[in-house]
Amino acid sequence: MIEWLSMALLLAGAFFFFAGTVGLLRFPDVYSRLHALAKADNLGLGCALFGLALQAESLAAALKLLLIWPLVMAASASIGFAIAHRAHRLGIAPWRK
Amino acid sequence: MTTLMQAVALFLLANLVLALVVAARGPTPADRMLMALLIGTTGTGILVLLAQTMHLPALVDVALVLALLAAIGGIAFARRAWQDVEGEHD
Amino acid sequence: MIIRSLFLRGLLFVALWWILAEGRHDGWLLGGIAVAAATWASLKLLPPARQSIRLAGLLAFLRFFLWNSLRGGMQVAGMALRGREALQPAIIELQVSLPPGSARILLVNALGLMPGSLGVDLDGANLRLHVLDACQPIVAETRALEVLITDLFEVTS
Amino acid sequence: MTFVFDLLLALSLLWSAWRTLATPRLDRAIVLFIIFGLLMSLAWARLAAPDIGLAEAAIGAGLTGALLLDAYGVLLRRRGTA
Repeated sequence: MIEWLSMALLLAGAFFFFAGTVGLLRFPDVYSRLHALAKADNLGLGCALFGLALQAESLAAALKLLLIWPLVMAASASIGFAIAHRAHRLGIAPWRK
Repeated sequence: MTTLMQAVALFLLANLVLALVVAARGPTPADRMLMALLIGTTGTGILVLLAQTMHLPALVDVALVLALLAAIGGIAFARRAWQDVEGEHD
Repeated sequence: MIIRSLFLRGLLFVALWWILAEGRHDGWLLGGIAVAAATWASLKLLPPARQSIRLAGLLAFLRFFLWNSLRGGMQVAGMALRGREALQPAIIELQVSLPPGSARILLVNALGLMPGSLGVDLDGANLRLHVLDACQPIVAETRALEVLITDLFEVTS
Repeated sequence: MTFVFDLLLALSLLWSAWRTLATPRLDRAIVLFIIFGLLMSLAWARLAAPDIGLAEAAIGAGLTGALLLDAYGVLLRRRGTA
Protein backbone atom coordinates (compact mmCIF):
# COMPACT_ATOMS: atom_id res chain seq x y z
CA MET A 1 0.00 0.00 0.00
CA ILE A 2 2.69 2.46 1.07
CA GLU A 3 4.82 1.25 -1.86
CA TRP A 4 2.05 2.14 -4.31
CA LEU A 5 1.39 5.51 -2.75
CA SER A 6 5.07 6.33 -2.83
CA MET A 7 5.33 5.28 -6.48
CA ALA A 8 2.32 7.40 -7.40
CA LEU A 9 3.83 10.39 -5.62
CA LEU A 10 7.16 9.96 -7.41
CA LEU A 11 5.43 9.80 -10.78
CA ALA A 12 3.31 12.84 -9.93
CA GLY A 13 6.52 14.65 -8.99
CA ALA A 14 8.10 13.76 -12.32
CA PHE A 15 4.99 15.04 -14.09
CA PHE A 16 5.07 18.41 -12.36
CA PHE A 17 8.78 18.85 -13.10
CA PHE A 18 7.98 18.09 -16.72
CA ALA A 19 5.16 20.63 -16.70
CA GLY A 20 7.56 23.22 -15.29
CA THR A 21 10.02 22.59 -18.11
CA VAL A 22 7.24 22.75 -20.70
CA GLY A 23 6.12 26.03 -19.19
CA LEU A 24 9.66 27.37 -19.42
CA LEU A 25 9.78 26.45 -23.09
CA ARG A 26 6.33 27.62 -24.11
CA PHE A 27 5.46 30.64 -22.00
CA PRO A 28 6.16 33.96 -23.68
CA ASP A 29 7.82 36.20 -21.10
CA VAL A 30 9.90 36.24 -17.93
CA TYR A 31 6.94 36.72 -15.62
CA SER A 32 4.91 33.76 -16.82
CA ARG A 33 8.03 31.56 -16.89
CA LEU A 34 8.63 32.50 -13.29
CA HIS A 35 5.07 31.39 -12.50
CA ALA A 36 5.63 28.06 -14.20
CA LEU A 37 8.99 27.30 -12.60
CA ALA A 38 8.21 28.48 -9.10
CA LYS A 39 4.86 26.76 -8.77
CA ALA A 40 5.15 23.59 -10.83
CA ASP A 41 8.71 22.65 -9.85
CA ASN A 42 7.98 23.28 -6.20
CA LEU A 43 4.98 21.02 -6.29
CA GLY A 44 6.99 18.41 -8.16
CA LEU A 45 9.74 18.49 -5.56
CA GLY A 46 7.14 18.30 -2.79
CA CYS A 47 5.56 15.19 -4.33
CA ALA A 48 8.95 13.52 -4.81
CA LEU A 49 10.03 14.32 -1.24
CA PHE A 50 6.79 12.95 0.23
CA GLY A 51 7.16 9.83 -1.88
CA LEU A 52 10.70 9.29 -0.61
CA ALA A 53 9.84 10.16 2.99
CA LEU A 54 7.23 7.38 3.02
CA GLN A 55 10.08 4.92 2.52
CA ALA A 56 12.54 6.45 4.98
CA GLU A 57 13.99 4.20 7.66
CA SER A 58 13.34 6.44 10.64
CA LEU A 59 11.07 9.31 11.60
CA ALA A 60 14.02 11.71 11.76
CA ALA A 61 15.21 10.72 8.28
CA ALA A 62 11.69 11.28 6.90
CA LEU A 63 11.46 14.65 8.63
CA LYS A 64 14.85 15.61 7.22
CA LEU A 65 13.61 14.92 3.71
CA LEU A 66 10.45 16.93 4.37
CA LEU A 67 12.52 19.78 5.83
CA ILE A 68 13.95 20.43 2.38
CA TRP A 69 10.53 21.35 1.02
CA PRO A 70 9.76 24.50 3.06
CA LEU A 71 13.36 25.55 2.50
CA VAL A 72 13.03 25.31 -1.26
CA MET A 73 9.58 26.95 -1.14
CA ALA A 74 10.94 29.92 0.78
CA ALA A 75 13.92 30.13 -1.57
CA SER A 76 11.89 30.03 -4.78
CA ALA A 77 9.24 32.39 -3.46
CA SER A 78 11.85 35.01 -2.64
CA ILE A 79 13.88 34.46 -5.83
CA GLY A 80 10.67 34.69 -7.85
CA PHE A 81 9.73 37.99 -6.26
CA ALA A 82 13.29 39.35 -6.56
CA ILE A 83 13.56 38.56 -10.29
CA ALA A 84 10.03 39.78 -11.08
CA HIS A 85 10.64 42.96 -9.10
CA ARG A 86 13.89 43.64 -10.93
CA ALA A 87 12.33 42.92 -14.32
CA HIS A 88 9.52 45.34 -13.50
CA ARG A 89 11.98 48.03 -12.36
CA LEU A 90 13.93 47.64 -15.60
CA GLY A 91 10.73 48.25 -17.51
CA ILE A 92 10.23 44.83 -19.08
CA ALA A 93 6.59 44.82 -20.09
CA PRO A 94 4.54 41.66 -19.61
CA TRP A 95 3.44 39.82 -22.72
CA ARG A 96 -0.13 40.38 -23.86
CA LYS A 97 -2.26 38.61 -26.36
CA MET B 1 11.17 0.56 -6.70
CA THR B 2 14.85 1.40 -7.16
CA THR B 3 14.38 1.15 -10.91
CA LEU B 4 11.50 3.59 -10.77
CA MET B 5 13.58 6.02 -8.73
CA GLN B 6 16.46 5.72 -11.17
CA ALA B 7 14.07 6.36 -14.02
CA VAL B 8 12.65 9.42 -12.30
CA ALA B 9 16.18 10.70 -11.55
CA LEU B 10 17.14 10.25 -15.20
CA PHE B 11 13.96 11.99 -16.30
CA LEU B 12 14.67 14.91 -13.98
CA LEU B 13 18.25 15.18 -15.25
CA ALA B 14 17.02 15.22 -18.85
CA ASN B 15 14.52 17.94 -17.90
CA LEU B 16 17.21 19.93 -16.13
CA VAL B 17 19.70 19.71 -19.00
CA LEU B 18 17.05 20.66 -21.58
CA ALA B 19 15.87 23.61 -19.52
CA LEU B 20 19.45 24.72 -18.80
CA VAL B 21 20.42 24.65 -22.47
CA VAL B 22 17.33 26.63 -23.43
CA ALA B 23 17.66 29.08 -20.56
CA ALA B 24 21.40 29.58 -21.07
CA ARG B 25 20.69 30.60 -24.66
CA GLY B 26 17.68 32.65 -23.64
CA PRO B 27 17.40 36.13 -25.07
CA THR B 28 17.35 38.19 -21.87
CA PRO B 29 19.56 37.99 -18.78
CA ALA B 30 16.43 37.15 -16.80
CA ASP B 31 15.93 33.95 -18.76
CA ARG B 32 19.40 32.90 -17.74
CA MET B 33 18.70 33.62 -14.14
CA LEU B 34 15.66 31.41 -14.03
CA MET B 35 18.47 28.92 -13.62
CA ALA B 36 18.69 29.76 -9.94
CA LEU B 37 15.16 28.42 -9.56
CA LEU B 38 15.89 25.37 -11.71
CA ILE B 39 19.03 24.51 -9.80
CA GLY B 40 17.31 24.90 -6.47
CA THR B 41 14.37 22.65 -7.24
CA THR B 42 15.45 20.14 -9.89
CA GLY B 43 19.02 19.72 -8.60
CA THR B 44 17.69 19.11 -5.10
CA GLY B 45 15.19 16.59 -6.43
CA ILE B 46 17.88 14.65 -8.28
CA LEU B 47 20.12 14.60 -5.22
CA VAL B 48 17.46 13.20 -2.88
CA LEU B 49 16.58 10.53 -5.43
CA LEU B 50 20.27 9.62 -5.74
CA ALA B 51 20.53 9.47 -1.94
CA GLN B 52 17.87 6.77 -1.94
CA THR B 53 19.01 4.74 -4.93
CA MET B 54 22.71 4.81 -3.99
CA HIS B 55 22.05 4.21 -0.27
CA LEU B 56 24.02 7.30 0.61
CA PRO B 57 21.97 9.28 3.14
CA ALA B 58 24.70 11.94 3.22
CA LEU B 59 23.51 13.14 -0.19
CA VAL B 60 20.44 14.56 1.55
CA ASP B 61 22.81 17.00 3.24
CA VAL B 62 24.18 17.99 -0.17
CA ALA B 63 20.58 18.59 -1.29
CA LEU B 64 19.94 20.82 1.73
CA VAL B 65 23.06 22.90 1.03
CA LEU B 66 22.17 23.20 -2.64
CA ALA B 67 18.65 24.36 -1.80
CA LEU B 68 20.03 27.01 0.56
CA LEU B 69 22.73 28.35 -1.73
CA ALA B 70 20.63 28.46 -4.90
CA ALA B 71 18.65 31.16 -3.11
CA ILE B 72 21.80 33.18 -2.48
CA GLY B 73 22.80 32.99 -6.15
CA GLY B 74 19.36 34.06 -7.33
CA ILE B 75 19.17 37.00 -4.97
CA ALA B 76 22.73 38.08 -5.82
CA PHE B 77 21.77 38.13 -9.48
CA ALA B 78 18.51 39.97 -9.06
CA ARG B 79 19.86 42.64 -6.70
CA ARG B 80 23.40 43.20 -7.89
CA ALA B 81 24.32 41.86 -11.30
CA TRP B 82 21.26 42.55 -13.41
CA GLN B 83 21.24 46.26 -14.11
CA ASP B 84 19.93 46.80 -17.58
CA VAL B 85 17.90 45.10 -20.27
CA GLU B 86 20.83 44.87 -22.67
CA GLY B 87 21.42 41.59 -24.38
CA GLU B 88 17.99 41.39 -25.96
CA HIS B 89 19.35 41.77 -29.46
CA ASP B 90 22.35 39.46 -29.52
CA MET C 1 9.89 38.68 26.55
CA ILE C 2 13.55 37.93 25.76
CA ILE C 3 13.42 34.82 27.90
CA ARG C 4 10.37 33.57 26.03
CA SER C 5 11.92 34.02 22.57
CA LEU C 6 15.19 32.56 23.83
CA PHE C 7 13.38 29.46 25.01
CA LEU C 8 11.18 29.06 21.93
CA ARG C 9 13.96 29.62 19.43
CA GLY C 10 16.34 27.36 21.36
CA LEU C 11 13.70 24.63 21.32
CA LEU C 12 13.22 25.11 17.58
CA PHE C 13 16.96 24.77 16.92
CA VAL C 14 17.19 21.67 19.14
CA ALA C 15 14.42 20.07 17.06
CA LEU C 16 16.23 21.14 13.89
CA TRP C 17 19.49 19.57 15.06
CA TRP C 18 17.68 16.36 15.98
CA ILE C 19 16.28 16.16 12.47
CA LEU C 20 19.59 17.03 10.80
CA ALA C 21 21.43 14.39 12.83
CA GLU C 22 18.73 11.90 11.79
CA GLY C 23 17.91 11.11 15.40
CA ARG C 24 21.38 9.93 16.41
CA HIS C 25 22.63 10.84 19.86
CA ASP C 26 26.41 10.78 19.46
CA GLY C 27 26.74 14.37 18.32
CA TRP C 28 24.92 16.30 21.01
CA LEU C 29 28.07 18.07 22.26
CA LEU C 30 28.59 19.67 18.88
CA GLY C 31 24.84 20.02 18.56
CA GLY C 32 24.64 21.97 21.80
CA ILE C 33 27.29 24.41 20.57
CA ALA C 34 25.51 24.74 17.21
CA VAL C 35 22.15 25.35 18.90
CA ALA C 36 23.63 28.00 21.19
CA ALA C 37 25.36 29.74 18.27
CA ALA C 38 22.22 29.62 16.12
CA THR C 39 20.03 31.00 18.91
CA TRP C 40 22.50 33.83 19.54
CA ALA C 41 22.69 34.64 15.84
CA SER C 42 18.93 34.61 15.44
CA LEU C 43 18.45 36.97 18.42
CA LYS C 44 21.10 39.24 16.96
CA LEU C 45 19.72 39.25 13.42
CA LEU C 46 16.02 39.21 14.23
CA PRO C 47 15.49 40.79 17.65
CA PRO C 48 12.25 39.73 19.32
CA ALA C 49 9.60 42.15 18.11
CA ARG C 50 6.42 43.25 19.78
CA GLN C 51 4.52 40.69 17.84
CA SER C 52 4.50 36.97 18.14
CA ILE C 53 3.01 34.12 16.19
CA ARG C 54 -0.24 32.50 17.26
CA LEU C 55 -0.34 28.73 17.00
CA ALA C 56 -3.96 28.56 15.78
CA GLY C 57 -3.22 31.25 13.21
CA LEU C 58 -0.14 29.37 12.08
CA LEU C 59 -2.11 26.17 11.51
CA ALA C 60 -4.84 27.97 9.57
CA PHE C 61 -2.23 29.79 7.48
CA LEU C 62 -0.32 26.58 6.71
CA ARG C 63 -3.49 24.78 5.70
CA PHE C 64 -4.50 27.55 3.32
CA PHE C 65 -0.96 27.95 1.99
CA LEU C 66 -0.33 24.26 1.32
CA TRP C 67 -3.72 23.71 -0.26
CA ASN C 68 -3.37 26.72 -2.51
CA SER C 69 0.20 25.99 -3.55
CA LEU C 70 -1.04 22.54 -4.56
CA ARG C 71 -3.82 24.16 -6.55
CA GLY C 72 -1.41 26.71 -8.03
CA GLY C 73 0.98 24.03 -9.19
CA MET C 74 -1.75 21.97 -10.82
CA GLN C 75 -3.24 25.02 -12.51
CA VAL C 76 0.06 26.24 -13.93
CA ALA C 77 0.88 22.70 -15.09
CA GLY C 78 -2.41 22.60 -16.98
CA MET C 79 -1.70 25.98 -18.54
CA ALA C 80 1.81 24.91 -19.54
CA LEU C 81 0.42 21.89 -21.36
CA ARG C 82 -2.16 23.98 -23.19
CA GLY C 83 0.41 26.57 -24.25
CA ARG C 84 0.11 30.30 -24.44
CA GLU C 85 -3.53 30.15 -25.57
CA ALA C 86 -4.40 29.52 -21.94
CA LEU C 87 -2.72 32.70 -20.77
CA GLN C 88 -4.30 36.05 -20.26
CA PRO C 89 -1.64 37.92 -18.33
CA ALA C 90 -2.18 41.25 -16.70
CA ILE C 91 -0.71 43.46 -14.01
CA ILE C 92 -3.14 44.33 -11.26
CA GLU C 93 -2.73 46.83 -8.46
CA LEU C 94 -4.22 46.74 -5.04
CA GLN C 95 -3.87 48.28 -1.62
CA VAL C 96 -2.55 46.18 1.23
CA SER C 97 -4.15 46.60 4.62
CA LEU C 98 -1.42 44.74 6.52
CA PRO C 99 1.03 46.66 8.71
CA PRO C 100 4.50 47.25 7.24
CA GLY C 101 7.28 44.85 8.06
CA SER C 102 7.34 41.09 8.16
CA ALA C 103 3.59 40.71 7.53
CA ARG C 104 3.80 42.48 4.17
CA ILE C 105 6.98 40.69 3.17
CA LEU C 106 5.38 37.35 3.99
CA LEU C 107 2.34 38.28 1.88
CA VAL C 108 4.36 39.26 -1.19
CA ASN C 109 6.55 36.17 -1.05
CA ALA C 110 3.68 33.78 -0.34
CA LEU C 111 1.72 35.16 -3.30
CA GLY C 112 4.40 33.80 -5.62
CA LEU C 113 3.25 30.28 -4.83
CA MET C 114 -0.50 30.94 -4.87
CA PRO C 115 -2.53 30.11 -7.98
CA GLY C 116 -1.89 32.49 -10.83
CA SER C 117 -0.29 35.36 -8.93
CA LEU C 118 3.25 36.69 -8.60
CA GLY C 119 4.28 39.72 -6.58
CA VAL C 120 6.05 42.28 -8.76
CA ASP C 121 6.31 45.46 -6.75
CA LEU C 122 5.56 46.57 -3.22
CA ASP C 123 5.74 50.31 -2.72
CA GLY C 124 4.41 51.27 0.67
CA ALA C 125 0.94 49.80 0.80
CA ASN C 126 0.71 49.66 -2.97
CA LEU C 127 1.05 46.10 -4.22
CA ARG C 128 1.47 45.16 -7.89
CA LEU C 129 0.83 41.62 -8.99
CA HIS C 130 1.41 39.81 -12.24
CA VAL C 131 -1.46 37.41 -12.89
CA LEU C 132 -1.50 34.61 -15.42
CA ASP C 133 -5.19 34.75 -16.11
CA ALA C 134 -7.02 38.00 -15.52
CA CYS C 135 -10.33 36.14 -15.16
CA GLN C 136 -9.28 34.41 -11.96
CA PRO C 137 -10.49 35.80 -8.62
CA ILE C 138 -6.97 36.83 -7.57
CA VAL C 139 -8.05 39.85 -5.55
CA ALA C 140 -10.46 37.82 -3.41
CA GLU C 141 -7.78 35.20 -2.76
CA THR C 142 -5.24 37.85 -1.84
CA ARG C 143 -7.74 39.33 0.61
CA ALA C 144 -8.30 35.91 2.16
CA LEU C 145 -4.53 35.46 2.55
CA GLU C 146 -4.30 38.90 4.12
CA VAL C 147 -6.89 38.01 6.74
CA LEU C 148 -4.98 34.82 7.57
CA ILE C 149 -1.68 36.69 7.92
CA THR C 150 -3.36 39.25 10.19
CA ASP C 151 -4.52 36.40 12.41
CA LEU C 152 -1.06 34.85 12.28
CA PHE C 153 0.71 37.74 14.01
CA GLU C 154 -0.34 38.72 17.45
CA VAL C 155 0.79 42.00 18.93
CA THR C 156 2.10 41.49 22.44
CA SER C 157 3.24 44.12 24.83
CA MET D 1 19.52 3.23 -16.61
CA THR D 2 22.38 4.48 -14.47
CA PHE D 3 24.65 4.29 -17.50
CA VAL D 4 22.40 6.64 -19.46
CA PHE D 5 22.22 8.93 -16.46
CA ASP D 6 26.00 9.06 -16.16
CA LEU D 7 26.46 9.56 -19.88
CA LEU D 8 24.01 12.45 -19.95
CA LEU D 9 25.65 13.98 -16.89
CA ALA D 10 29.14 13.69 -18.39
CA LEU D 11 28.04 15.17 -21.70
CA SER D 12 26.30 18.09 -20.05
CA LEU D 13 29.37 18.67 -17.89
CA LEU D 14 31.54 18.88 -21.00
CA TRP D 15 28.99 21.12 -22.70
CA SER D 16 28.83 23.56 -19.80
CA ALA D 17 32.61 23.59 -19.34
CA TRP D 18 33.13 24.35 -23.04
CA ARG D 19 30.44 27.02 -23.10
CA THR D 20 31.86 28.66 -19.97
CA LEU D 21 35.26 29.01 -21.61
CA ALA D 22 34.03 29.88 -25.10
CA THR D 23 31.45 32.52 -24.20
CA PRO D 24 32.76 36.02 -24.84
CA ARG D 25 30.27 37.74 -22.57
CA LEU D 26 31.15 37.87 -18.91
CA ASP D 27 27.63 37.59 -17.49
CA ARG D 28 26.80 34.52 -19.54
CA ALA D 29 30.09 32.93 -18.57
CA ILE D 30 29.28 33.41 -14.88
CA VAL D 31 25.85 31.84 -15.23
CA LEU D 32 27.36 28.92 -17.14
CA PHE D 33 29.99 28.57 -14.43
CA ILE D 34 27.20 28.23 -11.85
CA ILE D 35 25.54 25.57 -14.01
CA PHE D 36 28.87 23.77 -14.27
CA GLY D 37 29.20 23.83 -10.47
CA LEU D 38 25.74 22.31 -10.06
CA LEU D 39 26.42 19.53 -12.58
CA MET D 40 29.81 18.91 -10.99
CA SER D 41 28.26 18.42 -7.57
CA LEU D 42 25.79 15.96 -9.13
CA ALA D 43 28.78 14.16 -10.66
CA TRP D 44 30.51 13.94 -7.27
CA ALA D 45 27.29 12.55 -5.86
CA ARG D 46 27.25 9.88 -8.56
CA LEU D 47 30.87 9.05 -7.72
CA ALA D 48 29.71 8.32 -4.14
CA ALA D 49 31.65 11.26 -2.73
CA PRO D 50 29.03 13.27 -0.85
CA ASP D 51 31.65 15.29 1.03
CA ILE D 52 33.22 16.67 -2.13
CA GLY D 53 29.75 17.13 -3.59
CA LEU D 54 28.83 19.19 -0.55
CA ALA D 55 31.93 21.35 -0.91
CA GLU D 56 31.31 21.78 -4.64
CA ALA D 57 27.68 22.75 -4.11
CA ALA D 58 28.58 25.22 -1.35
CA ILE D 59 31.73 26.75 -2.81
CA GLY D 60 31.50 26.15 -6.55
CA ALA D 61 27.85 26.67 -7.34
CA GLY D 62 26.77 28.77 -4.39
CA LEU D 63 29.29 31.18 -2.94
CA THR D 64 31.66 31.65 -5.89
CA GLY D 65 28.69 32.18 -8.19
CA ALA D 66 27.20 34.82 -5.91
CA LEU D 67 30.58 36.56 -5.49
CA LEU D 68 31.23 36.56 -9.24
CA LEU D 69 27.77 37.98 -9.93
CA ASP D 70 28.37 40.65 -7.32
CA ALA D 71 31.76 41.52 -8.82
CA TYR D 72 30.15 41.72 -12.25
CA GLY D 73 27.58 44.13 -10.85
CA VAL D 74 30.37 46.32 -9.43
CA LEU D 75 32.17 46.30 -12.79
CA LEU D 76 28.99 47.40 -14.57
CA ARG D 77 28.44 50.23 -12.12
CA ARG D 78 32.05 51.44 -12.50
CA ARG D 79 31.71 51.42 -16.24
CA GLY D 80 28.43 53.34 -15.95
CA THR D 81 29.85 56.11 -13.78
CA ALA D 82 33.28 56.39 -15.37
